[in-house]
Parts: sequence; structure tokens; C-alpha cells
Amino acid sequence: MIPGSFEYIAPSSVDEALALLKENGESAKLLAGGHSLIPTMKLRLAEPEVIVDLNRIGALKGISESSGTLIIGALTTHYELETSDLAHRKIPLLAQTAAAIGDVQVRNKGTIGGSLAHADPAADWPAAILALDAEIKAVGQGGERSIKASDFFEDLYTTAIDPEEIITEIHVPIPGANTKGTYLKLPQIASGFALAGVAVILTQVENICQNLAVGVTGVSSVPYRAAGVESDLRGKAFSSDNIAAAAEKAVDGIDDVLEDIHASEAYRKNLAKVYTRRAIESAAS
Amino acid sequence: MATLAGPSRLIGAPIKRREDPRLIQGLSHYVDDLKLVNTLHCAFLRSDYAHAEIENIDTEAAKRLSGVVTVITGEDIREKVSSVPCAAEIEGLKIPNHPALAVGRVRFVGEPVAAVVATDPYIARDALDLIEIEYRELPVVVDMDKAIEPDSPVIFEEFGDNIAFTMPLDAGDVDKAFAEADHVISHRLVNQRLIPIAMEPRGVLAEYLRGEGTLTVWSSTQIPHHLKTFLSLLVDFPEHRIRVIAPEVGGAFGSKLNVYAEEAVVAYLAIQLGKPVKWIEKRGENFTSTIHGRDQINYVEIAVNNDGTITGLRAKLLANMGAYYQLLTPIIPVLTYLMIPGAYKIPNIKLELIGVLTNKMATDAYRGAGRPEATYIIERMVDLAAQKLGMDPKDIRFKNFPQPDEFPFEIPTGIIYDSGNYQETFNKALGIINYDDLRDQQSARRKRGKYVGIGICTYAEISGFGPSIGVAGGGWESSTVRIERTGKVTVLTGVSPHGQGQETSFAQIMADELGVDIDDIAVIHGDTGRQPQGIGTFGSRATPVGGTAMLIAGRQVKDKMAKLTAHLLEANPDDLVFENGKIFVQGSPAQAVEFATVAAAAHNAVNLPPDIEPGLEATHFFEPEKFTNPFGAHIAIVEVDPDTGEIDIQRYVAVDDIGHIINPLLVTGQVHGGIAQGLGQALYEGAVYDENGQLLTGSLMDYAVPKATQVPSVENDYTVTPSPANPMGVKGVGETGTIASTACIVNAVVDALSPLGVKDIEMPLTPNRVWQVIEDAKKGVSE
Amino acid sequence: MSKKVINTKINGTNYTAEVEPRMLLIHFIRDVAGLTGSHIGCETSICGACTAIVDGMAVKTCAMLAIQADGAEINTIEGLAENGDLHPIQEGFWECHGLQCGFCTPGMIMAASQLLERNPNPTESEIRHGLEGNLCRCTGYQHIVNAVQYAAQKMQS
Amino acid sequence: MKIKGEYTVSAAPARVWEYLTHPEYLQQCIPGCEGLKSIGDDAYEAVLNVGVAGIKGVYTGIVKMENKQPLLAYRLVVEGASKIGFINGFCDFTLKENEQNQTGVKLDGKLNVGGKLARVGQRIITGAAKMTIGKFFKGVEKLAKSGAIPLESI
Repeated sequence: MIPGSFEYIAPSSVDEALALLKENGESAKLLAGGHSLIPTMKLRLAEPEVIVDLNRIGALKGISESSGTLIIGALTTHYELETSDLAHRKIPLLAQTAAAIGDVQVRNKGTIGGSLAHADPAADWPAAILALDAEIKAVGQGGERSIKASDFFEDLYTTAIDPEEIITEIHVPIPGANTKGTYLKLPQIASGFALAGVAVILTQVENICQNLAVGVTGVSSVPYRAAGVESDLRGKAFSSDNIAAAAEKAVDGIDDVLEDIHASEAYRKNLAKVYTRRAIESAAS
Repeated sequence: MATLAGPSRLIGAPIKRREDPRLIQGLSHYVDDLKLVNTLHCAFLRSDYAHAEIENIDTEAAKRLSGVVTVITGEDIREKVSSVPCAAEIEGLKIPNHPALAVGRVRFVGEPVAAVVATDPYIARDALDLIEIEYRELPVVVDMDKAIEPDSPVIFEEFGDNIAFTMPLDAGDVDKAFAEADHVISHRLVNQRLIPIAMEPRGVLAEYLRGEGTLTVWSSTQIPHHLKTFLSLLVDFPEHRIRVIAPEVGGAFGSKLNVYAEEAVVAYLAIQLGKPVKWIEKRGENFTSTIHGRDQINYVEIAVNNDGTITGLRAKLLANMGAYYQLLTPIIPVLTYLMIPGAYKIPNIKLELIGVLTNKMATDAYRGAGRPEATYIIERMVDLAAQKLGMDPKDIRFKNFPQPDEFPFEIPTGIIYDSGNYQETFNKALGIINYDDLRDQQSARRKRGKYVGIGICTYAEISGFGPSIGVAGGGWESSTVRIERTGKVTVLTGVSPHGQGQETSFAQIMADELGVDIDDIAVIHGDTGRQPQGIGTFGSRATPVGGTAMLIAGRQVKDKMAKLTAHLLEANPDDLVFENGKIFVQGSPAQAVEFATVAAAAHNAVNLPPDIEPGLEATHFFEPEKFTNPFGAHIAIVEVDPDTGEIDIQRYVAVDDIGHIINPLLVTGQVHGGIAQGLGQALYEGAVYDENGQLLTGSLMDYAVPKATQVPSVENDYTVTPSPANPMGVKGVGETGTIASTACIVNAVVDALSPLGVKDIEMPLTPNRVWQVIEDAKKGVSE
Repeated sequence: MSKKVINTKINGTNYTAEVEPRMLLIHFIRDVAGLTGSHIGCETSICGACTAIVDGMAVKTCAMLAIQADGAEINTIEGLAENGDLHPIQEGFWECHGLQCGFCTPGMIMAASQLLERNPNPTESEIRHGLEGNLCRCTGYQHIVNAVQYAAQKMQS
Repeated sequence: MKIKGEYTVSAAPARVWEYLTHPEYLQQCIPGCEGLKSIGDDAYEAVLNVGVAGIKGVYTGIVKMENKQPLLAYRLVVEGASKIGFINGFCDFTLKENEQNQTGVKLDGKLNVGGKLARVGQRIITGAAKMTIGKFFKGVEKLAKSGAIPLESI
């Protein structure tokens, strides 16, 4: 319940934060919403020497639209996304995913950037971010770069972000016409994290699948796009049979399915399929 | 809503609680909210190993940390703090020494090994990281079936094996019953280990005043009086100079019906250091080192005839004690043993109860304590029998109930059920849920591919603990009722409520008895300095035993007051009526004397009748002659999602009979909470240890306490069969919900999956487990 | 590690103190400001007993550093009643027997206040979801739901 | 926790055997290994700095090799402790030449985790173990690709 000692700095700009990361190297840890980091510190599973609190950097907050893209500041809270008028109008999947995270208090404080950087394999955002083909903007000592969602998650709790980089924005292309999305998950009842979470974005014209993107979280140590499902259904009619057949491919090629005291590997595989089927059915209906 | 017969104003009324204003405004004081000047803070270092020799402990670096006052280990206090107590008395029980801080060897993960005292809780925590301990690992015993094998490693070498005790019972002619039965149904049932998780973790604050020679201990406990006695023995301090206060206590469910090592160590440290010492349990410690509940494996057989009559029951009950005993550890499964026939007439019963030592935290009383296990056993077996016979589970229950005119009804384990009408209660529940239509609806929905199940649990339980012969440390309760000079009424009770609301319900009883305004009554509890004697709150005993003690004490004061009033009014005491704060001769309310006037007269003592002493105070110790036996019928409708194993509870009906009801609001609250906990066992909760004795569910991230979205709304109703065990005819309601709901939910889910041939699912019925059972059933994998 | 001076306003009163960066906000509220109505029920920021409103948002104050609340306005259970009049949610909990041991109650009430502020007329399911971040071991939640419904009705009229 | 897996290394068994058993190579491949000091027959004192999700621990302990059947199989035994918990376990490695210059390595073992890590880290442990093994074989593959040769023959 009591963290170890650390120095605390709350920079007011990204540049200042970057300088602090450079100065302190691996001993520094970025603090965003804090819902993963602070409990870990209270249990003394983590004892960073320096905490760089990003919450006072106004530039990292807010949601805006620019040339067909929603630009979400990394420090935007889940609650802001859940209730954002812009998100609801342009990409309701974002609001829907935000609403599925943890509980009210967690959504009030937790941030999309913090969640992505932490890369919990059962977090909710990765599914949607993958399905939406978002890009993650990060700045480091060498300037800004953009990372595709599909390149972002590298391993368990491991992302493409370098230790001295900071996520600044998430750019989410606004899907075109006839496109709908859904996020469905089965939470682990104690923690609320996903045993399986599936985000679907699909474009349909006269019941034919023009395009489909399926992001899956909670199932594997790295969230992934269910490419087999996507290609199977593309061009086909959204019939129950077609959807069910495609959903069977939800774990194709996934060789590191998670297993723990809450859910076996077989069960997670099953959930991935069932929730994929249901998410597609829901979005296609 | 049922109420006590007769002209009463408050008994039976849904009075809102008098304890609430302080609680809803954040103005109450739990142990951690109490601040004494110069308080030192204690933290415990605990074993990470389930079974190991302690080869070395190095506390030097911790002692050198600025702000650390002292660091002690088991060796430092082995002569000064005696064994953590167990009050159980069972023939042949092997009782191990239970040091407050481990000496030489640790036997479960979470066992306290060293204690740090510092000026600040942050520093105390820092110091824990500076203590170095070298362990040598020993073979770990976790599995009960293996633990009782002759080749198992042994936890206490002096015992030779891991069998704490065995307790046989042979009533009737069981072998004959089984030989003659049309069917014998055998099953292995597991009652998994649970963690109580009172929302307030434990906490202790102790202050020793050298000049006065007094030790005051504030502890989050259900049993302040027992704690006082045991602390005096633990730290060798005269009992009459100890005062134990249970301030606001944030839930307990049995987990604080105990005397813990930390209470002894903190008291010891306060005496040694001469300053107040406080320890507040962290949730992680609460998981590893506060008692757990349940954890039985039961091998059960029942003999049943074609008409559904159950003629015999045979069972071997393995009960996991953990590594050491806490206060009542070995006693808890004895309640399972005593209550095993549940609500049914089963004439022939043969049991063997085996207490098993393992390298885990001790089990002890957790809401229901032994009785949910018994209910689970019999209610699952009855359903299995019905399934086998192709009988409606409703019918097999009616078939085996005792008839209302058979009460008091003795079951073969020796318990005499006080009163009951099981048919009435069950019929009421069946009516509310519209059972007859329900089975038709179920078949219709099944045809549409839905997995719908109806679960029934008709239970009878043992409550109102109880006659002293059946309660370790005494089952009586004590109360003092005092009418102050101003006419205000002070009720002192030995029960120690921690959420149950007796400040309200007891005041209702006393207001009716004395005819005064409820606001003129204060119910005081949880302080051995104010209420000299008491036992505490557990086993659904507060109202039937503590309430009765209070009622009788109140009547004694009232009698005295009547005598005095009769003297003042020149009337016959038997003709007096106490009403609305006045006392008058029946039929002459105009000539009333104020209650407060009589109270003043008793204290002024200038005009007392010759045989009356000054003052208005009476103390009564109530020793119940028998237990009370609440009963009821719970019915649930569930639907199982066959693709994912998720369970949706669509309706839950609870009809309970707890005798007369003092406050229906509070009673329903108890039933709701009980059902949530029982349902938690059925669906969500389970303490998982791995084969090395590591607790894998050591936080609320992995151990699922039900959330608001995870429990259904319950439809409650009651029948009233008064208990003859006490003058109010009350039975107690604290545990009924927990006792009934676990089996009810499991029966419903098994019923839902019965078309697949499913006969049983091990708890908790997590989606994963249910899905696996469905998959196996579909593949024709037999159990 | 270097201590820092922080200022917060809790229930309208300013509190200034020098704190270690590692001090949790719940410890600041309880031990520095002396407002012990908010409780500590877990270590993993699940139970919600420490819920308070920080700058208008219900947060688990055990998942926040005190130093992060520098300059913040905080509302705790102690500040909910005005001039001795209970808030309708407090009233609802009292009327509907929405509490037993009371330990989770302050956090539960603060979470409920956020819920009703955002959704003045919630359904039962919305109430249950809105209180998902707060554990109660005593009530089975049914009377808590009733309490929030009572408050919703009262606050609308 | 059971450890099971199969990895393919782009080198002949003779080389892979070296990578898997020679302390210098082991040190290169074991993630976070900050030192491997010989303390006897195939036994080493090790310092491992490993972790995920900011949950880092410095483990000091012992690494041993047992039941060596050169080029075919051996058992790796590890035990280590840190402030946040302890680990111990073993893993049997079985090598098999799949094709020319390609070796399949089969893993079969058990890992025990204790202490705080076990109590509160359930969500992480299994994945972390898999990840660590994955990283180990990435290291081995890197050696194979770089053509590192058996140290004895240098």
C-alpha cells in the first residue's frame, strides 16, 4: 500500500518531459492515468526512481478532427472518449470501447496513451486501435515518428516505443460510408480485463462485406488482427453461416494464446471465435 | 410482513437504522480512524514460503533505518507471547503450538515472521524490505487426499501424520439401509476454499498506560470480551486491567471471530515500548493471513428408494484445517457433520469427519461456517437422486420433509430442530415463482435451444449459537439495561455488531418493552469497559441470544420500576401500563406518571418502598436451552450461454422462515447480503493455491468479490414459525442467505445443462468451467 | 527524496502541507487533512472505498499521488451534507438500508453522486454499472440500487 | 506452471548444443543475465535482471545443468530470489536435427513462482515466462545466424 521513494517531476511541455527521460534514463517512468503504475508501485513490484507526471502537459489532451482523421491526445481519458460528441459522431467504436474499460473511476482517470504504452495483453484499446488502423505518434530525442497500430504491439507489455520516447497522439482514420463497428468482450470478473475482446469494423454494401477489420485482445500475449477472418468474409454476404465460418479463423496463426487461472488456452480460443462471430453479427445487423 | 403478536409499535416495523447518520457522513471511527498522540506503527514481514526452515534472519539493516524503533522476531518473543489460541475441544484433537511470530519453521505463505515498529507507517514498510531471511524449503502439503496418505510429508513431526482428528458417527442401521435401497448414489463434492474479504481489513491499536497499569486495545473484532481474556493469557497481563474496544467494525463474516497473532504482538509491543502501537492490515495480508473459509472434500453416498424416500446417508468428510488452528478451526466442519441431513428425514447416517493439516492459511468461521457445506452436500445429493429417479426435484423434497406436527424434530446427529413448517415455506416459494408453469416454460425454451435451469434449495440450518455445551467459550449472552436518572435508557449488550444493525433492532425491542421513545434508548456495544461481560456476534446469535438477554434484563428493570410506580401511585404493579413515556394504571391514562419522573425517584431514593434498592439497573445472562433452526426455500432460474459458459440469473426467489421478525428492512438486508456471498461461492470465488502452497489469488484482481453488476435482484418473502427457544420467538437471520444460495445456484446450472447429461460442475462455476463441462458433455466425455 | 509543498482545497477548506512525492492522495486526505470518512479497502485500486471527487471526477484516491492533487479541489463524504442537511443520496442510503457495516459507504455514495450528476434518471442496469468500481460485501447491492433510485427521484423533484 | 514449447534454430545440433550449454553463450542468450559465475560442475551463480510491465526484479540465484547427453538433451535447473519473489524450476531441452543445419529444440519443464509475484502477478507470470523463453531462443537464433562457433574450437 506504500510505494518506495522516488523523485517526482511534472513537466509542462513534451520537450521538458523528453529532457527528463534523457536525463534519467531507465530509472524514470512516465505517469499518465496511473491505474496500472501506481498499484504496481504500491505493491512494490515496481520501484522507479523518478516519476515524470505527464498530466500537466495540456498539449497531450483533447480530441480533434483533421482531414478525415480523429486526432486524440495521448492523455485523453477513457471517459472523455466515452462521452466525446466527436467520437460518437465519427467513430462510435472508440466511445464504445472506452465505455467497456474497467469502471467509472478508472475511465475518469485512465488515458488512452497510458493504456497503449502499458500494452497490457488484455487491455481493451488495442483491439479497437488495430481494427481502426490507427497510427500512434511518438516523439523522442530524434523527433517525431508515426507507428502503425499493426507494428505497435511487439510483445507482452512491450511496444515499439523506445524508453526515451513519449506517445503524443493517436491518429484514427474516420471510416467511410456504410461502415460500422462493435467492441464486445468477456471480462475477467475480478479485474475487469478482457478474457477476450473483439473489435470489428466492417463496411457493407447491400449485405456484402466490402471490408472487414477484426482486432482481438486478451487472447494472445500480443493483440492482433484476425487476418484469416477478414479475408474469409471479404466479398461474401453477411449470412450467419458465412460469419460463423469466418469467425472460426479467429485464432488462426496465433501460437501464443494466453492461459492463466481464469481461462485456459482452449477457452480463450473459443471466446475469440464466439466473440468475433457476435461482434461481426452485431456490426452487420 | 409478520410481526410479534400483541400491541407493539416498533417490533416488526421497518425502522431505518440509527447507526446510519454517522456512517453515511463519514463520521464514524474504524480502528484506522483513531489517532492517539505519539502512536508508533507496526508492520509484519511474512513468509513467502509455504513450508521452510528459517535458517537465518538478519534484522540489522532494518533496525538501522532512521525512524525504526524496534524489529522483533519469533525468537525474541517466544518466551513472552504464548501460543495463538484455539478454543476447540474435540476428542483426540492434535493441537500444534502456534507461535505469534514463526520460530524455526514457517508453515504457510503469509505466516508472520518479524515485526517492525517505526514512527511512521511509510518507514515501517520500508524497513520490511531491509530484513533478510534465509529459508531452506521443505516439502509442501496442499492436497487433502494426498495429505492423509501414509507417505505424505508431515507438517508437524511430533504428530506423525497430518490428521488433526477424526470424528465418526453411526446412527441407525446404515448398512441395512444401503443394502435394501433401490438406488445408491455416490458423489465426490468439493466445497472450495473462500476468502472472507470484509471490506475493512483487520486493525489493532494498543495503548499501555504505565502509571495506571492498564492496557487498552482497539481491535476490529467480533468478540471483544473473548479477546480481552485471551490477550491476558497471550501477553501475561492481568485481565482486569485490560479493556478491549471494538469500535466501528467494517464487516467480518466470521473472519474477525478470532484472536490473531497480530493482536498479541501489537499489545506486547505497546507494553514494551510504552507508546501506542497501531497495525492496519493491508489487503494483501488479509488475503494470506486472515482466516479462510470452507475447503472440504466430501465423499457422499445416499440410499434412495424408487418413490424418492431417502433411507440412508454415508459420507467421508475431509476438512482442511490449514497449517495452524485459529480460534475455532477444527469446530467448523463439525457443524457440517451435525447438519448433514438438512431439511430431510434421513434415519440412517454414518459419517467420518477427518480434519487435515496442510500448508495453507487456517480455515475458520466464514458466514455459514460448516452449514453451507452441509446444505451443499445434501441439496446436491437430493438433486442427483431426483435426476436418477426421473423425479421432479420439488417432489423428492416434499417426500422427505418432516411433517409440521413432528417438531421438535430430532435428526440422527443429535440436533433437535426447534420448530418448522417446511411445506408452507416451500409452497410459498413455489407459488411466487409459479413453479408449475415454470417447468412447461422450461421445456418450451429448451426446444428453442435455450439452456434454462431451475434450481431449488430447501434448507434447514442451525442458528442462534447457542447452548454453552455447543459453543466453545460459552454460548450465553449478557446484557445490562439501565434507566438513567433523566429517564434515558442505556442498553449495554455483549454482542458486538459490525453492520447487523442491533443499535436499531435492539432499541425497537426495548422501546416496545418500556413504552418509551426509541430515541431515548442508546444501545452500547463493543467495549469491555462499559459492558462487563459478553460473548460477541457470530452464528446468527445476536437477536435470539443477545436480544433475549436484553429483553429479560429490561423486564427486570421494568418490574422494579413498576413496583416503584405502584408505590408512588398507590396502585397494583400488575395493573400498570408503560406507554408513550408514561406509566399509568390500565384504563386511567389521565393519571399517568412520567417515565422520567419515576426514573428520577429511583435515583433520588427518598421515597422508595422498603424492599426496593435505589437505582434502575439490571443485568441478565441468558443461556439458551437449544439452538434455533431457521429454514426456507430458495429457487433460482438461470440461463446458460452454451457458447461461452456465461450464466445469467433471471430470477431469484427467497422465502425464509426466521421466526418472528424485529425489523424487516434489516432482515431483508441480511438475506440479500447472504445470498450475494453464497452466490459468490457458487459462481465467482475461490482461493487457489498452487502445489507449492503459493496463494495465486492474492488480490482483488484475481479473487472475485461480486460486484453490483454480478448479483441479481432478489424477490424476498417470509413465513413465520416462531422459535420456542426464546421468548421473542426469533431464530436469527445472519446466515440463511449464504446457506441457501450456493446450492440453489449450482442446482439451477446443473439443471440447465442436464439435457446434455451433465450431473455436476465443480465450484466456482466460472464461464470457463461451465463451457468445458458443456464441451466434454457434447463429446460424450463422462465425468 | 525531496518533499514538496502542496495545496489542495478539500470540501472548501484549504490544506497546505509538505509531502513526500510517494504519499498517496488517500493518505493525505485521511492523515494530513484528518478526514477519515474515505477508507482504504485494498491495494490494487479495485474496491473503491477511497473514492472522492477530484476536480469534478470520481477517482480512487489510492491510485493517485497527493502531489498530483496540488491545486485540486476535492470533495469527500464529509462535505456532502450541506448545513447539516443530508444530501439526497445520503438520505436514500439511510431510507433504503443501503449500508450495513458502512465501510464501503462513503466511496459508494461519492461514486453514486458522480453517477447521478451524469445520468439523473438511471435504469437499474445503469446504476449497477455506475457502481462497478465499488465493492460492497454486506448488502448484495440491492438496497444500494434502491437508495440511488430514491435519490434520483428526490433530486429530480 | 508447466513449460512446453518447440523452437527451431538455424544451426546444426553440435552448434546449438554449444549455444545452450556454454556459459558464455548462455549468458548472452538468457534475457537480463548480468553474470554467470562458475561455482562447480555445470553450476553457476547467476544475476538476472528481468521483468515486464515495469515489474523488474534483480534475481540472484543458481543455474545448473544436469543429465547432460551431449548433442541430445540436458536439464537446466534454475533457482533465484529477488525482493518481489522467487522462482525455481527446471527445463528439459531435447535437440533433434530437423534438416541440414537446422535443429529443433523441445522444451519440457516446470517453473515455480513464489512470493508477492505469485500472489498478485497472476495476470503476468505465464505470459512473462513464455516471453522470456521466446527471447532466449531469439538470442540463440541470433548466435546461429551470426555463425558463432563452438567456443572450444576457437
